[in-house]
Order: sequence, then structure tokens, then C-alpha cells
Amino acid sequence: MANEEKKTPLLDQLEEGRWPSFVKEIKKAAAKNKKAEALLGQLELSYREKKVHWKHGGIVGVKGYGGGVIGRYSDVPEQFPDAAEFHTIRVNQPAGWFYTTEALRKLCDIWEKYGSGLTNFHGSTGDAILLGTDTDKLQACFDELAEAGFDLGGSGSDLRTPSCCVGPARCEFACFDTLDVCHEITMEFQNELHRPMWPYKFKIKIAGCPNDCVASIARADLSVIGTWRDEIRVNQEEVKAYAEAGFDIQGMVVEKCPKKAVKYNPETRQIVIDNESCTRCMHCINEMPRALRVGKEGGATLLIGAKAPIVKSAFMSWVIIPFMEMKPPYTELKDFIRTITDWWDENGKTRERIGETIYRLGMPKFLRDTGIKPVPQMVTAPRANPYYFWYPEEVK
Amino acid sequence: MANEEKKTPLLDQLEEGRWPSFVKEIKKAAAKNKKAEALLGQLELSYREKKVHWKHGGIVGVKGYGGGVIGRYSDVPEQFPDAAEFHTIRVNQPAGWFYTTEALRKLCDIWEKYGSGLTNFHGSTGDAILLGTDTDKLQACFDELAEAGFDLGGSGSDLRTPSCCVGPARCEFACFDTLDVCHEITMEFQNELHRPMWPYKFKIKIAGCPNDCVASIARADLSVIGTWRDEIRVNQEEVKAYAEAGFDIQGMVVEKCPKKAVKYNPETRQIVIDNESCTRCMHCINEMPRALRVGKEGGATLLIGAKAPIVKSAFMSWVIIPFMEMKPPYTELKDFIRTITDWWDENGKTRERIGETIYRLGMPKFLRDTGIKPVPQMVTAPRANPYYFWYPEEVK
Amino acid sequence: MAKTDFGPPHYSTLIPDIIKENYGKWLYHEQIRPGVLKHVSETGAELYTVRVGSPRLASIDFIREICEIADKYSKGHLRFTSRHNIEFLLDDKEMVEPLLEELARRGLPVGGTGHSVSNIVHTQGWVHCHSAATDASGLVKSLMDGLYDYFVENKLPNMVRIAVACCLNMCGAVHCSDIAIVGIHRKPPRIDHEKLHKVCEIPSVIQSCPTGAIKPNPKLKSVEVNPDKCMYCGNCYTVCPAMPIADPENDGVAIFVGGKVSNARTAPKFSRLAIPYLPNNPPRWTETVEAVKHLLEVYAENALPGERYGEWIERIGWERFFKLTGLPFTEKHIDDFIFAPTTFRTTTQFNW
Amino acid sequence: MAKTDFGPPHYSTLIPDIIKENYGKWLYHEQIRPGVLKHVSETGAELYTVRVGSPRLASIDFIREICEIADKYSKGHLRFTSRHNIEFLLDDKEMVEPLLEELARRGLPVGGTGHSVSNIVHTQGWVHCHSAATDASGLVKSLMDGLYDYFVENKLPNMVRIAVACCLNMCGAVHCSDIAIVGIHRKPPRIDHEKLHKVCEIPSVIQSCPTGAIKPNPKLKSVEVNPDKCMYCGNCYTVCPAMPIADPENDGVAIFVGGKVSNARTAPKFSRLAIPYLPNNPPRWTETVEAVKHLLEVYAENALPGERYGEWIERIGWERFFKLTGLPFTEKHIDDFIFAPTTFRTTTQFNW
Repeated sequence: MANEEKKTPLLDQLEEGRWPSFVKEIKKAAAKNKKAEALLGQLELSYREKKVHWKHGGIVGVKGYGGGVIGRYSDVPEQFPDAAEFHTIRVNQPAGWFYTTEALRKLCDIWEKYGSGLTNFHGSTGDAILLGTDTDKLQACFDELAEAGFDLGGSGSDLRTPSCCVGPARCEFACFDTLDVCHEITMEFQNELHRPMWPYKFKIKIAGCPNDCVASIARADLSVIGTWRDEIRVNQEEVKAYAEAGFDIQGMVVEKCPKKAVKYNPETRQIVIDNESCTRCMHCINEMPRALRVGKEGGATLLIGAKAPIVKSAFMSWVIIPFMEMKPPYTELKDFIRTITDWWDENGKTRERIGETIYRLGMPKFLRDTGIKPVPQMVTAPRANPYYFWYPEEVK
Repeated sequence: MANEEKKTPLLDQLEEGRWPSFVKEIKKAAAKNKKAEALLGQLELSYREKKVHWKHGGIVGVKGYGGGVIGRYSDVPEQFPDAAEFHTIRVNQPAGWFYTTEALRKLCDIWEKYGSGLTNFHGSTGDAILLGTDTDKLQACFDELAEAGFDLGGSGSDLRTPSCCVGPARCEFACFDTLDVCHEITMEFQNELHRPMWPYKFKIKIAGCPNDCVASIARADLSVIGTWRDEIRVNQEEVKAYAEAGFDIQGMVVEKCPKKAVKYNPETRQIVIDNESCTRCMHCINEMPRALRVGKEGGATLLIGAKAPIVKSAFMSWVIIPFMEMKPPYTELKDFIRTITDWWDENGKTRERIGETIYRLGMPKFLRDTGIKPVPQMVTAPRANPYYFWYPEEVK
Repeated sequence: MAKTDFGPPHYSTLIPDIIKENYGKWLYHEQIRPGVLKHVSETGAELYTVRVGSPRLASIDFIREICEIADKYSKGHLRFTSRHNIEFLLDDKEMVEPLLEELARRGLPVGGTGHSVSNIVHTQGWVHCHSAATDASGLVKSLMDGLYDYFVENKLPNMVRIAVACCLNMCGAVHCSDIAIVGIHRKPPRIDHEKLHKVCEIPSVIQSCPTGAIKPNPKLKSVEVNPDKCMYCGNCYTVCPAMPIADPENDGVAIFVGGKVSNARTAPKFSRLAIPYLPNNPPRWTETVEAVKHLLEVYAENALPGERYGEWIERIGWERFFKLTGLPFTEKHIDDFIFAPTTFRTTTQFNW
Repeated sequence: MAKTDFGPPHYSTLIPDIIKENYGKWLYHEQIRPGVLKHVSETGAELYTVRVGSPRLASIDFIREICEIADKYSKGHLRFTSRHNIEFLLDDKEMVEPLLEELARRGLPVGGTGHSVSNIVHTQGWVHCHSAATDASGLVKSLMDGLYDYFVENKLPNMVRIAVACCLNMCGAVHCSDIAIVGIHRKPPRIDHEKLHKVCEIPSVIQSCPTGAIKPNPKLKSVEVNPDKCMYCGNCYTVCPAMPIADPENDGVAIFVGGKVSNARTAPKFSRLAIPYLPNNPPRWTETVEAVKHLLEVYAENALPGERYGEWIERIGWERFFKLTGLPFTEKHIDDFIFAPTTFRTTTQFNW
């Protein structure tokens, strides 16, 4: 091993510094595992040449599944034969990314046996990522994962593994049970998650409040974001306490409210919220969590269509259902997911995200086809052009 | 005539009401002129049938000019032979739409002789519009107009008649001499104004301040809008006077300033303006014209590309030159107009406004080709996508 | 050979003396009463402007009539505004009242300044345009009769600029008006295959379509329109007379609101769809006049002092605009053209 | 037959008792010190969370190490955050200090809460992706070494979310981050005409191009790329391995700023181009680290308390952002893609 280490002068420089070093991690794995050792060598080559050395993946997988494994092959297998195959397994994370050490150790033991010993906790889709194994080890590895209670996540043109924020498990802002919704949706759509059959990928991310700690509005084809229909709960005693502690309620809350919906009386040290004007932006609640709470009548706003820039530009998801109750068994949500993915499946082109299909065919057609009711909450403003359609039944 | 009048029961209803009636106007003209009488009849037919009765115009004009006359033909000439030809003459208005009664009467006399006696003061391009004459009267009519000192305006794919606000003639907000610029530009580009040879129309509108009373930002391919580079002039005595008169300076000015650039001291009754943050939106000046004046160092912001919805959507014009001095003989402005129209002439497709050509080919290419320097004032924000080009000389 | 390219008369030959003397020296102005402005110069001179609404479509008799007035009260000088108003320019305060009395006698409305509805900018309509989907003059006359009090008085939160365009070509700043009324078609053009190849250039026709709905039909040496893509803009008819689109049964108007051109306080804004369709109902367009009055009244009741129409809506949000006006929100209100995604609400911030 | 479709373990079997007992009952929280949160329940229970930065690419030894810590201090329970942080969940306040000491001994950074730079969300880069234009892990390690103090302390006006994507596919919420670093190419792909028709579907290749730069070449049974239209996104390479685009000489990174995903106060925003190109300079990407530090410092000096990066820029305007940072504004900053006109400044309102 000593010789190998000397061969990575560039990567060695990344062992220095205060932040935990991934190079140390690769070296720890490399000390026990030939695939990890090969990765280290190939990565040093990339650093030397400023060039990636992986090839497009072929189709690899485990029995009964269409996704969940990403094939990865070295383009310099002659130099690094142990990295010739370096597949990734996506393991569907538990909702909220909670673990016991027992569960984590099981994953580690399995991965020590079948893989490189390298992982990501977690990948950006949400799954736990096991990085680097061979085609012939996939099935056995999966069988042991299954034994330990871990299923595969999504990959390819399927439902990607849903993920959610910490929600009611540890957050006072949660407007519904994000973990339960995430788990229930994951279970309901196991077939769509494991067998790619859609035009492209479809992501669902579930956030308990408008702070959106899982970035659903930027990343999810369907964003489920907590909100409430009633009033912000105010504890005036705690408002007073903030004022007494010297917190600048006028400057940090009242003047920053985007809808000018908060009034503060410095004499009585009380606040009044105009809930009709409030757009539930969380600002006042974020600033004074001890005094203000989200409303009691929680549920979710559903938004559709987010994606990264390729092809038609990045989209953020936009409001499609202003309010949906989130009560088990979440039938309305499940039906809604079926409705929109069916429409997309029928109308989408290959490698077209649902947001792009709607853009290409138009929101009016999408709404008409799916029976979703148009409401002003879907837009920040109505159209500025006069280019709208009339259907035969509307004209003479 | 009495019989004719009874034939317009629908239009007759528009003689009622408090607002001046165009039907009365047509009838006044019809009492003396057969073309106006025919127009009345045809218009009644349109009202009855809810349908227009004009056809596409053929090419008509006067010697030496390519534009300035709009051909118009009735599609029911057999019913209204006197409206069979009903051409419009566009007469280039004096800058600022100022007239002496002598000049106006001359126009009336000529139009009484050659046309229907109907006019628009003014059309939406800015010209005085003489509505309804025959092909064989055009030349003689123009000759007499020329004699009286009136030239034709633009029409078709040419420079349309430039127009301007009242400017320094009657407005304390004027940051430069809009009338002079308008007249000078009109004179400089007589050839482009009178001989259509561009991909499509090109409008120039000149406003003395950001209030933009000639709607240049909505309508002009080139909007020239007054602004200043120094500080808003404050007369603190007059500020005091507003306060004493009960004007709510805090509520109507300070709190409505979009950049929070105005501070008011209710004790001293003085205001302070943070001119570095000010974006010269005119709000405070509009509210307190006696106390506040535009800066001394006047000039114009040039904006490019406005147009109505067809084809690619409505555009408002956008900043292309943040500040240009407006001093006679306006060489910089004239050169700039040549530069951009040359580029458009070379790159534009038929019936493509310059804003659409720039949209199709990209602002970066337009700037590169014309040598106009990119500045952040051109955009409200830089691009959100990573889709930009590199030229061969920029890469290895 | 006739002379050409001599340009318009120079404005300096047409402006009154008081303006010549105080050109560029104006200090401030104020509205004395609706329709009457006083401008004060550095020199101490005072100019009085009296603004009068015109029917826009005017006979030479009308022009001569205002000349007569100008000779009597403003030394033979006057000007027009960009909104078809006439302005008498008086250097003598004493003449203002007599002028106002004369204008009242003659039935000419004085107003259009300050927080008013000024004269409506509009297009030619059935009077003189071949592509008009509605009349403009009749519609505007009906509107201004209905809105007369808003012209002669200042009883709105801010100025309201109304514009009418007789088709989607939208001549005039219709797309940036507080209230915009636009003539629309609602069915695809009919194609005269016999005539088309004789009078139209097929590539231009195809290129004229914003949505790519027109395809060549080589067999007929003509074109075809895909009815699922056509949204009846009529641009193909503008370039090709063999594709008539006018339809008395289905043509009508749409109403857009909230636009502005001024940079004052907020940036210029596009007008946005409020009412997708109202029937063409000449001569009085009752539904349209009622709709515009209603739109004005809701604004007058709810906007804060100084707020333009679009500023008011931006403050309260479109969801409340539709609630307050009682107008239905339909799929047609949601954009599906090029920039549609930039109008979608990519936030959870909204009102119920 | 192996079982399938059984789904992930149920979270209820993995959460600690204190969470089970207080699920949905949390009343409020506060940050005790950077990296340590206290959540208080309606029941009076107090939960202490200690947040620790991870290298993301972790060996099983590392995972076992944190399991060991969790067994000792948080009863065998822990969770991960969406930004690759580890959170130890303690029901005993007394254990917080000893845990912090142990983490310090082990060199694990505690922070990422409040007004800090949290851990960087990133992609696989050269470690495991075929389309990477830069490495992600090395770049992030270099960045976090440089920004370490911002992670362990709260010395910014608000939280700053940084993301790295190794190519324009921009996996992760890179397009809505306060600071986003994206691997870019700068020359069109090379085409292996021999191989292309064997391994690629030509229609898919053509459709993959955002700018329509790819045309079929029927003679070669291949495609051609128009270099004037190609902006090097690499999407064609993603669908067709015969069009390699990686280029050691010219690849590098671009930096975007001002995005956010939260709906708090202002709506979510896209990140926007600040620096079009910096070279790939492994192993330490010095230019990029310096640029990000500079961007952070200018923000820290100028933003008001509570302002996110993009909120600060929106208040002062991009023209002042470029002035304050000293970054050059170039033609590349001006959008020329589909929605470009909606980014143009259609107002005279700006700063000099």
C-alpha cells in the first residue's frame, strides 16, 4: 500500500486542511479494498489530466427491478482493472434520514462484503449511495440488503425516491406529517419507482412548511409544501419577552413583512397579524418562533414542474393545487399523482420532464385534459398576450 | 341629405351622450362631401353586419416617395362608389404637436379641396391624418401640402414619423430639448422616413423624463427618455411649504420611494435624498414639483426594441445606452441610430421588428456586432442559465 | 419636379410667444382644476393650459371651430396631446374663465388632467381599417359617454389610461394601459385556395404565424391552418388577403388591465387579461361599457391614494383582484405562449 | 424468488424515543451555539441536536465511527440532513458538552446552523460521473477548508447555501443556491462519425440540443454540430457517447449567485451568472476558492442583517453588485436563451 500512496501527490494535498477529507476516506477504504484502491489511482489520473475517466453506463441491475443500480465503467480499465466496473447501488433511505446505529452498521457490513466500502450519506436524490461494485456481485448484495430490510431507490426514467424534510419528528413548523406522506407515497408507487416506464425521471419532494428545507421547489416535478388555511397563532406573552430581550420587532419583523401584514404596538408590546393579507412566507415565524406558530389547519400546497436547466431552461415548480389536506391514507394526493403522471406519460416526449411537457403544450391544455380547476393562485399574473384558444363548443 | 341620415339608425344613436360625437363629425363632413357621405353609409353597414368593409390596400403614393399614403379600398364599392377609394395621407406633425390656427386652417382648406374633410389630430404614430381621398387626387393634394410647408410622414417598412412629448416648451421635467431632437432626427433621416427599405417599421419616440408621456417604452423601437446624472435639486423652503399645507410627505413620498432613498425630518421639515440609491423614478418630483426638480446634468437613456404582441409577444424597450448627452447637432445619437438600423437591416427577416431580431440572434451577438459596450444597466438580472458562448479567440 | 424631404414645419414657428420666452425655464406646475394647468417659469411668467377632449375622428369644421376658439382666447395658438386632446395655451389668467364658459356652451369637455380618465387612445376600427375585429370610434364614444365624469373630475386614486385596439395588431400602447380593450377573433381564418397562390407569398404567410399553425399545401399551391394551434391573431390575414378571419357571430373584444408606460415609482408594466371575451354589440357596446365602469369602480373603491391600477393589483395580488371584481378566472387567463413560465407562481406565497 | 417492492424501513422503527414521544408536539427551537439546536416540546421535553459536517464521500469506517459516537452520546440514534450533515439527537443536555469535546478531538466540525455556510451540496465529479467537467469532491473540500470559519461560526447576515455541480446537468438545487459553482465546457463536442451510428439514436441526439445546433449528416449516417449555435451544454454527449466534449485545456467552472429555495420573506430565486469562467486548477482550485471567499466577504460587509444573498442584490441592484465586487460585466452575463427578454431592463430605473 505504501507505494500506492506515494503515487497520489495531487490528491494527497487534499488530506490537508480543517474540513474532513474525502481523500482520507478513499484511502481508508483503499487500505482494505482493491476497488477503492483503483478508484484512488484513477482519480489521481483525472487530477493530473484534468479529465474524467468514466464511461457511459450499460444496463445492469438486479432481478425484478428496472432501476436502482447505475452502471459505471472505467475508460482506462487496463490501468485500473479493479475499477473496470464500478457500479452504484441506490438504497431507498428511511423517511427523514433517521437511522439507528444498528441499521447503519448492517449497511456497512453488507457493503464491506460486496463493494468498495465507499458511500454517500446521502446522494442528491435522497438515497443512501453505495459506490463501486461489480456486476456479478449486484444480486447477492441486493439479497442481503433485502434481508436487512433495505430496498432499492429509483433511477432512470421512473419515479425517483421521494424524500422529505425532518417534519413533525423535530420541527415545530411542520404543517403535516411529511415523514408519513413520504413513506406512504413511496410504498404506494413501488412499481413506478422500480420500473422505469415514463418519458423521463419524476421527483417528489415533501417539505413541511414554506421554508422548504428539501429544496422541493427547485428540484421536484411535484413539490408538496406545507401551509395552513387559518391564522398564525400568536403568543403575546412571548412577543413581550422578545421585546424585553431587546429583539427589534419593528425592524426585523414588521418592516420586513412582504405584505405589510404585521402591526406592532410598542406600548402594549403586542402584535396584530392581518391574516387575509398574509401570504404565509414564514418570515415572522422564523424570526420569533417562541411567539408565533403556523396555523392549526395544516395541509399542503402542491407545485409542479421544477427541473435543472437542460433542455428548456431551469424551472421552479409552480402552484397547481393551492391547498390539499394531508390526512392518511392520502387518497387525494395519490390520485392526483396518478392523474398528472398519466397525462405526462401520454403526452411527454422522451427525456422531457413534466414541466417541459406542460410548457410545450400549455397549462390551459394540461388543466383541461386533467380536469384540474384553474385558479389565480397558479400564476403571479394572467397572460399579457391575447393569444388564447377557443374550443368549438364555446363559439358559434 | 335628409334621406341619407335616416339610413343610419345605428350610428344615429352615437350622436347622443355628453362626449363629442364622431358621428356628428362624419355627418358634418358628409353634408359637404360625397366621400364622407359614402363613409357614413358603409360604416352603418358595418354596424349592421358587425363586420369591417375595407380591403387590403394596394400601393398608392406620390412622386418621389415610397410611403406616407395608405391605400384603402371598400369591399362594397358597388354600394358605396364614392368610398371605393378612401386613401389616408399621413402628414408629418410639427414637433410637440404645436400649431398656429393659420397652419391648421391651411391644412383644412387643402383637405376640403382634395379629401373627405375627415381627419385625425393625430394618429397613433403621431402624424396628422387626412382620411379618405382618391388615387388621382394624391399628387395635387401633396403638392399643395408641400406649398403650405407640410411634408409626408412615414408608413410601411420605414422609419415612422418620430414624435416627442411637450418637453421644455411647457414642462419643468424635461431633461433635454425633446422638440429639437425630434425635429433634428426627422430632418436627418428624411430618406429613411420616406422610402421604405427596412425589414419592417422602425419607431422613434422621445420623452423628456421618465414619466414618458409619449409611451415610448411601450411603442418605440428606439425610446429616448430624459434622465440626469447628478442630484435631484431640492428647495427646502418649498418642502416646508408642502408640509405646512398639510401634504403628507412621509406617507406619500418617503414611504412610496421604491429605493427608500428619501428621508424626511418632521421637526426641521427638510428632506434628504440619497442620490446614489435613487433610480430617478420621478415619484417624489411628481408629488412635490414645487420643491423638487430633476438634476442639472440632463441627457437621455436610450432603450431599444418595443413592439406590440404580434409575432413573438409584446416587448417593452430595454436599456441599451444608460446615458447619452443630448447636445446639438446630436451626432452621437444620429450615429447610434445608423449603427443599430444598419445591423437590423443586415440581420432582420421580413416583418421582424428590431427587438425580435435581437431576441432571435441574442443581445450578446448584437452588442458584439455593433460594438456597444455591455453594462449591467441593460438587464434587471444576469442570465440564470449557463448557456453562453465562447469565441475561438477566447479558448485554447 | 416637386420638392421632397423638406420635413415638417419647425416648431419654433408655431409656438406662442410665452413659450418662446420661457422655453426650458419652467419651474413647476399645478392643476388649478381638472383640465386646467398652470405652469410657472423662472421668469415669473404663468402659462395656463386648458385641456379639451376631442372625438379624434374630426371634420375640418371641428378643426376650424377650435381655431376660432384659439384665435379668441389663446392668440391663435394651440397644441394637441398624444391622447387626442386639444390644449389651449393662455398667457392671460383672465381669459381662463371666459374660455371655460365658451367651451361649456359648445359642449366641449374640459378635463383629462390629474387623477382622471384621459381621452382614450384608439385605432381606426371599421371606419378605416381592413383588419378590424371591432369598431374603435363607436366603442370609444360609448365608453367616454359612460366615463364622462371621470374625465371632467379627479375622483380616482391616480390617472387611468384607457386604450382601444381594433385587432391584435394593437396599434397604440394598448399592451401597457391601465385598461385596454382589444378586438379579437375567435375562429381560424378561412382559406380561399383559388385566390391564395395568386395574391400571397406562401413563405411569408407561414412565417407570419406566431404558433406555427400554418403549413404549406403544395397540392393546392396553398396553405393549411391547424385549428388546434391557431389562436386567431389574424396576422396571416394581414399578410395575405386570401385568409379572411372576420366573423360577425364570434368577433368581439377582450379586456386587459394593469399596464402602464410611466417609470414613475414602479417600472412600466404590461396589461394583463381580465375578461377574455365580450360580444360586439354596436352601436353602444353596453356589456363592454359596463365592464369598464365596473373595473374602474372596484379600483376607485379599493386602491390607495396615488396607486396606479397595476400597482394596486400588485399590492393585493391577482387572486384578490378576481375576488373583488367577481370576474371568473379561467384557463384562458393562464399564459401558454413563449414566456408563459415566467408568469407561473413559483412560490407558496399567495392569498386564499 | 427474491422479494421486491417492500420499500424502505419504516421511520418509526428508527427514531429515538424522545421523538416518538414528542412527534408533532414541538413548540419552538433555538440555536444554543453554532451547530447546536435545542427543540422544546409541548410536553416540556428538550431535544438537543448537534450538527456535524461530513465529507459526503465517506468510507464505511467513517460511518462506523459516527455510529460509535451515536452509541455513546445519543442512544444509538442519528440522522442525516439534506446537505450531508450528520445530526446527533440527544435527550440529555448533560451529554452535549462531552459530545462536542469528543467531536473536536476527532476533528469533526460542528456548525452549519443559523447564519452560517452549511455543508456544500454537490455531485460526483471525477469520482463517479462520466460527464463531469470538473471534480466536485476536491473542489468542495478546498472550498470548505477556505470557508471553515463560516461553517463553525455565525458571522454572515443570513444563511448561505452553496452548491457544486460538475456539469450543466446540474444535479442538486444548484440553480437556486446563494452561491453555485458549475462545471462547464467551452468548446463543441467532437464527433466520432465511425462510432456514432452504431451507438446513438440520431433523432434523440438532435432533440437533445437546446439550441437546435445539431443537424443530421445522412451521408455519414451521423450528425453535424453548428459551432455558432452550440453552447457546450454536453446534453448530446449524455445521450450519445460518440460526441465527447471533455477538454482538459478549456473546461472549468462558472459561478452563479443569489438563488434560494426558501419561500421565507421573498419568493424563491434562480442563481444568476456572476463569473463566466475560472480554470480547473486541481487539486486546490485556488482561483475558485478565492472568488467564493470574495463573494462571501462582499456580501458579509454590505448586506443588512437577515438579508439572503439574492435579497441583498435585489435591494442594491445588480449594477451595484458588479461595482462592489469589482467583477467585470460582459456580454456573457446577458441572457440570450428562451426567456431572455424577461431579464432585460424595461425601465429607466437603475443606478449609475
